[in-house]
Amino acid sequence: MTKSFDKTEWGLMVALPVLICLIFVLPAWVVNYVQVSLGTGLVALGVTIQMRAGLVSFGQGLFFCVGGYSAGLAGKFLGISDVFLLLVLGLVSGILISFVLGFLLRRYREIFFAMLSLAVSMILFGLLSSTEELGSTDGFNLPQATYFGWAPEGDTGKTMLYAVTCVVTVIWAIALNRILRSPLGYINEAIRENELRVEYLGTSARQAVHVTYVIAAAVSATGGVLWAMALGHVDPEMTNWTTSGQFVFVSILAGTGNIVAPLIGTFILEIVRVYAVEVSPNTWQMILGTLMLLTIVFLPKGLWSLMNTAKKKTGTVPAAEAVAGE
Amino acid sequence: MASANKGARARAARSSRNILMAATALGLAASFVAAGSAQAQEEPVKIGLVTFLSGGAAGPFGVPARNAAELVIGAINAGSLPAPYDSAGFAGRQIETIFVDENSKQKNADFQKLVEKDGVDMVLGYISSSSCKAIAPEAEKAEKLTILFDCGTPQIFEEIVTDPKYTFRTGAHATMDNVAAARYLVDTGVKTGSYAGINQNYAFGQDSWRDFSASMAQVDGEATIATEQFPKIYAGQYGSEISALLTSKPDVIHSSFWGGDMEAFVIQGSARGVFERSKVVLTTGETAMHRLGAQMPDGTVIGARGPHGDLAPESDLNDWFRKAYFDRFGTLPTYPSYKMAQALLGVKAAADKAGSADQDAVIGALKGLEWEGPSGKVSMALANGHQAIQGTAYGTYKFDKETGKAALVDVVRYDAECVNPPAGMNSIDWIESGFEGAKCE
Amino acid sequence: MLTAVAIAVDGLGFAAWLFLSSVGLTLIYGVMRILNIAHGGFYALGAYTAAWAVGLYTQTGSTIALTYLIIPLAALVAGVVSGLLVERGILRFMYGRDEVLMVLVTYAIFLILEDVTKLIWGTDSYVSYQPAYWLGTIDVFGLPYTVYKFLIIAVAIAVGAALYVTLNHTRVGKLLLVVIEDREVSKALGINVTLFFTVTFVIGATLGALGGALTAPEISVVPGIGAEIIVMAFAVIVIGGMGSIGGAMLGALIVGFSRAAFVHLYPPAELFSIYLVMAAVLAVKPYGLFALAESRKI
Amino acid sequence: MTTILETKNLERTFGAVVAAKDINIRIDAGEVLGVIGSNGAGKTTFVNMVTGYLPPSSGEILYRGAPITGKPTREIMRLGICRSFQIPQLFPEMGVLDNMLIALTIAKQQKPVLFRPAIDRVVEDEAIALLTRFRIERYAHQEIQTLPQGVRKLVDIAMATVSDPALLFLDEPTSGVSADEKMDFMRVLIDALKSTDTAVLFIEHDMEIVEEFSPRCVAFYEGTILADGPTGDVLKDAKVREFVIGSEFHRKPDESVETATGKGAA
Repeated sequence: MTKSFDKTEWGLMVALPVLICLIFVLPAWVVNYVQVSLGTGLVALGVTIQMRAGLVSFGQGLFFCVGGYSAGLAGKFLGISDVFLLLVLGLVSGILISFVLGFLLRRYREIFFAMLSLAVSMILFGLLSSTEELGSTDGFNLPQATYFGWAPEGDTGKTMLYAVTCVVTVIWAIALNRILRSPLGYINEAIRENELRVEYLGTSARQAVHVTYVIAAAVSATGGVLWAMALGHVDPEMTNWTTSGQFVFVSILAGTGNIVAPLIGTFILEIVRVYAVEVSPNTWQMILGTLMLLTIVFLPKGLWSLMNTAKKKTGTVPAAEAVAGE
Repeated sequence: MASANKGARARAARSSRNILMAATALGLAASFVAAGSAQAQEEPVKIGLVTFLSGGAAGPFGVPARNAAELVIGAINAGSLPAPYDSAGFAGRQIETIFVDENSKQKNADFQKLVEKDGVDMVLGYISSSSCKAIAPEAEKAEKLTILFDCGTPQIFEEIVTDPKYTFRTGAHATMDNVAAARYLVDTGVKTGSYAGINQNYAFGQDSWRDFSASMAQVDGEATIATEQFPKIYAGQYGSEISALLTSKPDVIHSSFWGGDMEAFVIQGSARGVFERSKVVLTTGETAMHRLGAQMPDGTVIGARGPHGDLAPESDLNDWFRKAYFDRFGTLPTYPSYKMAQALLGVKAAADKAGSADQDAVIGALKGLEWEGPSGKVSMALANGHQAIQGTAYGTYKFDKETGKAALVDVVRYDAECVNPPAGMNSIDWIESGFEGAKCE
Repeated sequence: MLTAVAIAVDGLGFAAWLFLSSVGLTLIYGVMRILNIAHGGFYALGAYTAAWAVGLYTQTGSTIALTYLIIPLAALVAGVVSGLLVERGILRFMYGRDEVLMVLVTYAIFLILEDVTKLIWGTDSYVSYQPAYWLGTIDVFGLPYTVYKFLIIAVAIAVGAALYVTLNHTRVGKLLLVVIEDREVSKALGINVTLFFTVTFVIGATLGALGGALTAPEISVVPGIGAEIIVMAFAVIVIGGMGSIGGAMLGALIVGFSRAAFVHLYPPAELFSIYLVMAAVLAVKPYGLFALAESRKI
Repeated sequence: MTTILETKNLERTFGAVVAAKDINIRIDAGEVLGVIGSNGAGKTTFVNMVTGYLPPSSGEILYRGAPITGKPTREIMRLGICRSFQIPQLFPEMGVLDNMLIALTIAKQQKPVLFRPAIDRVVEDEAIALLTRFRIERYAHQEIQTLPQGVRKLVDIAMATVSDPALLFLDEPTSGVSADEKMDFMRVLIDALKSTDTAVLFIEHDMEIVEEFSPRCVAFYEGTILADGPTGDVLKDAKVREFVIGSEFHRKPDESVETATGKGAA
């Protein structure tokens, strides 16, 4: 079974070269938004997979920040600038911290999970904001990325980082898609729907939640590293609740139906914001809010449901509602 | 069972189609987005202006700065400024603006968008130091003239971009606000036996307190710290902090609060007699003095982060600026407005001097330039001609009950060399060295 | 000793403000199961309306005494108008949707309210300190406190008591408890659930506006004050137990006293004291202190 | 006959309320046992204690001779004790087949496994077979929410059997099933379970069903066991007639059981 890829995974693999080639086709500023959207999109992905288990993390910025700061600190104090090493570092820190925190958080559900995850992320925000050695709320800058000793400059450097971002994102998306189809994915679906029954089927819901929490942290930390490398700067705002809130909103807005949805949703929301600011720099929040409301009213299952609706209209057989693993 | 498999297959097929559709949609959206970018611009100089237009910093900083930009750019285009800025445009070219909200998570991408899609000739803006730290390297990479007009951290050219080519900062950095505050207390004979601080718990507040307390240690070695309060930014409620200040009975209280926080502190503190028991120094107090009027207690030491606002020296330009701003917006301009005007006039001076508004010409002329802003002389003396220095001033608040007008008395001006570290020296080291090489009158 | 007194009074004052700012949130959650982010918007609207009205009034030079009427009136107008518009205009079309989705809905409403506030009142700050000054100060062990602070404490107690009595000792309150317990059954019993929802939402919005309006004379009303209050209010009601009025009161007291203690004893930790407290309380009582009893259906 | 479950002096209190006291029951492998008693008599509390949902205040539970008192539900399930619920505990937003697939996946999975697809043809065959055994295969592609109550009960019970338990508790299997269908419903159920040699304890309010399907009967009253023995004897017992059967006529149709603080899994 492990050898077979499902259609989502094939789609992702086909999409990868297309995604990378965008850098040669699209204007650089759009590619820029694509790149940062992939970084933050990974965090939204982390939020999404927890949402499949019914858990809404209002503190996912914590791991976004852990990833970014791991890379930043390694760059600042250890002089490491190798992207792959920094990715591993970010990943490991995210996993370690989430593993420990998981023992506390796995006991919570619903709003209590949301608020406790928020509290933990805000404690980190407070700590970083009072650490003057790390630039406090101003944060600090990261070194230029290198690749196994190779340090490309200018456009080559940009292209390289973009390509790495795309590859890592697609690998994560495929891995997460796999996880959603795995027993863990099904257990999570079941936890969301009826945790009592999960226990009565002989499995520990808490353990599954813990594992999911760690996976979500790992993908978010990866996103943090990639985002920070693209930006060249980190600051505690990464773990502020407003940042975490945006990840949640992207996830809901995009829909949890497919692993690709949060990635695309992040980009769309970003572009909508850019144009809202351009059209009306003083009241862009109002435009954004109105668009959100309209989306919820007309697409309660998120933007992704637009895809399904389009399909249904063209006459494809509408199968049963989404199950895990799509 | 067969149907279950069929369902699964249908689902899978649908989802792969969905990905393709999504990719197509993404491509379409992106090319649609890109379509707008290829427009050529000929005549006007396009400036991307970035300030806070939403969030807590919009009211006190972002919007006054935006207002000043609209006012000054309008006047430059019309050629209606007093001499020497009475020619129209930047070296004859009209100015077009595009505003962007600094309150964004993707500041760098927003910057790139301004540069590439909107094709601006320069970017002018950035209030928060965090933005400046992120944008300065981006500007150098994009090779686009970028003028930071307000942010205060000394790190920009000391650590982040040590060899700037495209980045300029037309405002002095924040060290002088607090060095001058300490000097002012001593110069006006205030008792400084013990002092306390209440500053917002973020980089600017922490830096301000660090610089101020280090300076106090220099100007009055005997002075002791009574309490250090660091409430959260935008907290609004300072009951506990005020009690702590009252119980620790300091002679002097230092605060770099700004905007709504500062005004709330003045209201809550003055009601409970903090200002009577201690001498309070508000390094950004100028922005609130006209709004608070009688509510700001007499005797409060007021700064404006430079010789701006009520601390600006008299000149035709300043008179014009104050009158025109008041006529248009109904309030007097505060220091963010002054700093914005200063930046725009610096660029105009450079463009006029070079006789061209092209990027290279402006950069060449702006380097090391000296010009007169509404707050007096500014010179790009540091960081190889990319960082401005400017004197500063402090005054003591006095409210005239008869006329209902707020004013500053006992104004003391400090030369740039007196309150700023010399080129190449880190600000805190400089303070701790006893202001080595400072030239004060 | 002085510090202990200061912590007690400061904590109480802060708690009163927290309670007034969060009780509307817990009420709406308790009845409607909506975690209302737009609450911050109502708070800001109340503050702006009050500051603006008091400012206009004091310009006439009449006695300050009347401002104590203007403030609650301003809150009432702001709360009822905006609450009705939001509930009737938007929310009622969304009832029955997923709780998480409703958070997003109210977030969108909050974004809109923020800009509406900005469009009405601009970005300049509004100060209306007169009501806070007029009553003067009283010394508590040599520490001056404004009488207005004690007035706010009194109002907080009154609001808490009024809600408690209404919910537990009136017919309407008992019907409301039925609605909370089971929406379907209450419909079957002929209770007008829609009306209950509308009224609850408007009362919740008005309470939020009242929190803002009462605070307005102590602060400078600026854009963004609404965003600040949301997380604080969430923390308070989560600590106390979502949907519980008594819980909101207890949560406010805990947060208020601990914040005051941090400020007096260890100021640097003030920044995240509220989150420390929340994490600590939830670690011990996972569902908050006064979690509502819920019937187990096995 | 070997005893698979034995409880010794089980007791559970909620504050001052004694929900169950001195519960001593033995269940033999493969036997069918009916439990009667009015609401609040302690029947569900007993099941909750044995299945690890509620820890007993005191007393001991032995399964195949080994103590399982205080073990978490999931471990007890793994040992071979399962239950159904008075109110079916399903995954309401999914179809019937998906419910069974998930249940099978979880039951087979002791630890969360990543990266390996959970569902394949073998699991699907098994799921269909299970549904067929309970004669609900024709509902396989219906959403749970659209099912009649009786079918939901069957899905719930089918789910409880995915791990082939040795002992199965059925909490009021016929509640929500109309009176004239109850007999047929129980027959389907007992037939399906008999084929696996599972010991069954079912809680029931309808005495006819108890008489028909269980040779042995236990009567609960106010948290204690009033009578235990052959069904015929128990139903004739004077005290049972007075306190249990008599009160059945006043039973309310809709009942909820314990109320506990906080929100759990329900």
